[in-house]
Amino acid sequence: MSQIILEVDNLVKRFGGLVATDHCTLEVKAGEIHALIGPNGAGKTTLLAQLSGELPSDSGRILFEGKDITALPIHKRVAAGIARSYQITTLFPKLTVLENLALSVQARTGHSFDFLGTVTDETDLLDGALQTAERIGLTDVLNHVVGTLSHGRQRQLELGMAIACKPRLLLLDEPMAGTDPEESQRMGDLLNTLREDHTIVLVEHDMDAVFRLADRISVLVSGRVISSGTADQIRNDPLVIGAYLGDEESDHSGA
Amino acid sequence: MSALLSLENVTTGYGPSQVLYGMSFEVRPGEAASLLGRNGMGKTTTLRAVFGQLPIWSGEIRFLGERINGMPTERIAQMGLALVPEGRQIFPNLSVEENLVAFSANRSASAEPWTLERIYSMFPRLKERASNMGNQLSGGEQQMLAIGRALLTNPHLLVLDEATEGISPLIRREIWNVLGRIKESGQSILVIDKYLKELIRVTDRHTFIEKGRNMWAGDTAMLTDSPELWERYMGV
Amino acid sequence: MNPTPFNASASAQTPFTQGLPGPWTAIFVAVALAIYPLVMSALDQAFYVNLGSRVLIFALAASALNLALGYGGMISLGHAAFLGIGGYVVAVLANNGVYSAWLSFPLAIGLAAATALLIGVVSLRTKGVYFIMITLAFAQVFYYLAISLPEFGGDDGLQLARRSSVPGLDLSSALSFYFFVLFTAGLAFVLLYRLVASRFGRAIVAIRENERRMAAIGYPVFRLKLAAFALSGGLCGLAGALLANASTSITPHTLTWHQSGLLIVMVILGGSGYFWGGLTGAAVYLILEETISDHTEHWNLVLGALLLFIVMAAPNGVMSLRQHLAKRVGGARGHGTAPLAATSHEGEAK
Amino acid sequence: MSYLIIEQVLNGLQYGLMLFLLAAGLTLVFGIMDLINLAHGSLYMIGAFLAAAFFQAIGSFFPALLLAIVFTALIGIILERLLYRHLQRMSHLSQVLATFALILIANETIKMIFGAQPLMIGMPASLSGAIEIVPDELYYPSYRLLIIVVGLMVALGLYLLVNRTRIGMWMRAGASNPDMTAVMGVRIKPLFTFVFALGAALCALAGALLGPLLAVSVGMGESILIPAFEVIVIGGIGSMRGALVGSLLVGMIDTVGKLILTLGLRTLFDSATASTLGPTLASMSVSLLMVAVLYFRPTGLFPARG
Repeated sequence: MSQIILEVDNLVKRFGGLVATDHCTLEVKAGEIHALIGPNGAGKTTLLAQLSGELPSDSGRILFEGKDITALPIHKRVAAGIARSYQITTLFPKLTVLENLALSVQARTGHSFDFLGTVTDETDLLDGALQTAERIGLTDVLNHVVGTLSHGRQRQLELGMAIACKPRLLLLDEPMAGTDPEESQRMGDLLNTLREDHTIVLVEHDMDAVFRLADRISVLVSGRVISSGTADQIRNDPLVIGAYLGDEESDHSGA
Repeated sequence: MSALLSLENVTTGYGPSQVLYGMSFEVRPGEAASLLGRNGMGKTTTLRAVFGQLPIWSGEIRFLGERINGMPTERIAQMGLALVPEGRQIFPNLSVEENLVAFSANRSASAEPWTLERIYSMFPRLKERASNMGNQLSGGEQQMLAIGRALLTNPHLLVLDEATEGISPLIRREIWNVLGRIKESGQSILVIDKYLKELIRVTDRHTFIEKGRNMWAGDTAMLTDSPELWERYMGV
Repeated sequence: MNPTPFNASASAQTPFTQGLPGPWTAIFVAVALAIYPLVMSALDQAFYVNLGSRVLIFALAASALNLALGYGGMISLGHAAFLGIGGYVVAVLANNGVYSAWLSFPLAIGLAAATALLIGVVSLRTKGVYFIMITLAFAQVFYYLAISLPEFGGDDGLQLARRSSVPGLDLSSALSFYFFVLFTAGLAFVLLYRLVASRFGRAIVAIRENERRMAAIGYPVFRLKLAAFALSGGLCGLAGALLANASTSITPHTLTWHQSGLLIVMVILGGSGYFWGGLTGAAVYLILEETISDHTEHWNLVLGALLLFIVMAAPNGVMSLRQHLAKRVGGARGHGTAPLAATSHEGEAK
Repeated sequence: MSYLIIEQVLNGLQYGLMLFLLAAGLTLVFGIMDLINLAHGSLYMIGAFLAAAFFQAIGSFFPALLLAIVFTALIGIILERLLYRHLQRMSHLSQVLATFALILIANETIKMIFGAQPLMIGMPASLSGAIEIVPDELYYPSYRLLIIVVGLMVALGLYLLVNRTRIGMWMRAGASNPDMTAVMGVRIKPLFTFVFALGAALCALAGALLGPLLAVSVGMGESILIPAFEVIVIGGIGSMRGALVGSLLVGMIDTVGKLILTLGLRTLFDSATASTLGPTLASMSVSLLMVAVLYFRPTGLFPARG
């Protein structure tokens, strides 16, 4: 039916003796929200870093829209249409919201080696930044310095930084991390509105959010995908229950 | 007997911005207390104030009956207050065993102190990895190590800040079970967490905080009887 | 709210907008620098004209370093190498009978920039303390080269029989040399202004603020830093070429890490990451040195004490010295220890 | 010829171990307090001058050495209390500037007190002879052997201190996370003071031991500072093992390299040129070694921080 946008084929990453990603194989379909769950230390963050290009892979391949991107540096992957967000908010705290977003837009439109043009009169950056601000609901704080915003709002901007790159594939590392239930709900709604334009790979610990949002889920254990499928399939997969969820259904409570 | 730790009308904040607007609560000997509230309401700031990492603007903090406002962090710790911090903060360049023994002491002069053997028997995983460096552990193992490290100082009061944040459900349950056992051994505990359902299985008394103030306090029975409180202070 | 994010008049001063001069300031500075030597000449004070030339030369060198250190956050303890390379190019050419500035200056800039490019390729792979140390080590290599090769005159360095020749201009007089320096440095300042106000400049500052995020949103971080480092080295090479002309000599002392340290001192004195930082710092440093050396032979003691005071008086590190002073002078509120005191920026707007 | 090389290897060992005394303190202060101390060489200079002054006053080497160590450690403690404690939380740039300022102040002060002329320290008479290593072929000065023995003992002691004692664990814990170390109940400030005093004492030991071999002069700190920095960068900042390996590597390259380069260059140049070129090229190759190490391992040979 829908086409495969990202294909991970036998990917490996070793840290010394530790195999963090162990011949991992994964397919993500265009247009879906694909959640990546697994116990701590299963290698989710490592896999995400390999997909975004921050960590080189030892062997295996990553295909994006049919092209082999395994060896591409980060900035070329962003140009190809992949952007990521971080679990720990990674912004420019001294800059304003608009300046933060404009940086993302500038990366996409190029010209960063344009040494001599001044930026004061460039409306393309501004338009792109404003557009993104509107999508993530930060229009009321455009000129606020980011460091003064609440944690929840910084999480929104964290997402916005990736969206402003206009990627076709978004890699989100625990967008709900450290948010309270209300903020978490708002973030979930926001992710829902993004599915029209982006394919999303979502790493998340908040099981409620995962089961609510994800079209398909892959379970990662010890650097390998042990199961992929819809929320119902995953819930009932004995392999997954043993390795991760536990046998008590009530567990995905809390947040 | 009087309270182990008590806060009375504590106000503090960071630079010019105030976070706590009069926090009061107490932990009694032998009990497991909890501090509940949404993000940004001042839970971690309260802990920082207790551990002497923030200057207190007004109010009073007492530990073992002694006023500890303005005391340096290490003296408060030496009196027998131990922390399992948010983010675990394992020393990456010490081995697992060194992380445990480097700070071991009997600060509460316990007749039946926590020893390396007891910690290892509670967390066999740590024994297997005794010679690994702290940064070679998984998140769950680091959490166990952080708990063991704090217990080995034999504190009067063990404080756990978001001890199950970012831990997979299975390990989370294991940690709650261990906390239950620690409490049964007579150790006083103060827990900060947002996983309410699991938390109330272990703890006896609860304080909700909102906007830097304590808003409600009561025991577990009172809390389970009033679900509207959950809605109001936790948004669940 | 009307968003005007990239103007200095926007609600908050952010690292993108701080320290960028308005047109009137620039014109005022240019006019003042042009009038200064005329006044001094009229008063028959050639010494002060020469001092002015030296200030401008070191202003250029410090501003070049400011691009890498202040804007780019690359703490280089090896910029003396580029200064020295520029100077030695001019001196070696002169000793071989080549005096044409048209030849020696571009070569000085080019060689310094190329060296900076090479050093950058290696050292920008490292971070923090390691970067500081590796730039220092590279500079030492050039220092050892200069003192050991007979072609470079060893410990004594090289003498120039006369200054470089520029068609239609006689650089031998203090006044004409001053204007030559002013013109050259002025061009460099215009270039630097365009650099820091461009998309490139914003990218460099943003990399300083958060390198990881810049990579994640698609910037070729390494190449951008390398470009800034090479440009910085090239401009420092130009300063070196001028410096060799100013004193008609070059010694290995120009290549010492002491000299690299002094360049950093100038940047910090003037304001790291501020456009006029290099100029202010060089002026303050050289004028202080001249005045104090007149009274005591222990100038270094005074300088050391002054530096210590400055570092200690700026509680959030020297980067904030400017804001700190601005607040003190503005009579604004006493300093809190707020790590995120970003809300109190109104007081700084003009 | 081969004895000449053995002698130079011993000299390299001796120079390397003296570098280690400096590098050990530097790497501890660097690694544990996260502090760049450009003025570390100044403590070495101060130690040497104090040893010379005490030697002139009492005329006996070992008591002078001991006094110099004690007083330099005291100066270290005072500096740590007054200055470094505050610098520690500041940026690397501030640290570079402040310790650069300290160098200027120290040099100028020493010049004011002792004048610009180099001082001499007499060698203890009992050690002024040479020891026969290979009968009739190879003699080596006993004083230099003493330096080698002391260096090796200090290296062993430091290794045990850092890796086998509780204080060592605290030092490493404090290096990675001082706040958490305090929360665990460790008095972190006295610990840092101790580390700093230890570093200063090692500086003084090196300065005083080298006094009889070198001229004690202003600026001697800076000339040894750069190789000491190169050592800890090559070895990996904060790593005691790295400091030892780096020191020996740098000591050997500098000393043996000098000999080989000078001999090699004689085949190309006249001997005067070769003897000036050889030593500088050897110094240069140390810098280049550091560059090469950092190119392949950007955090040094034995990175300490996980």
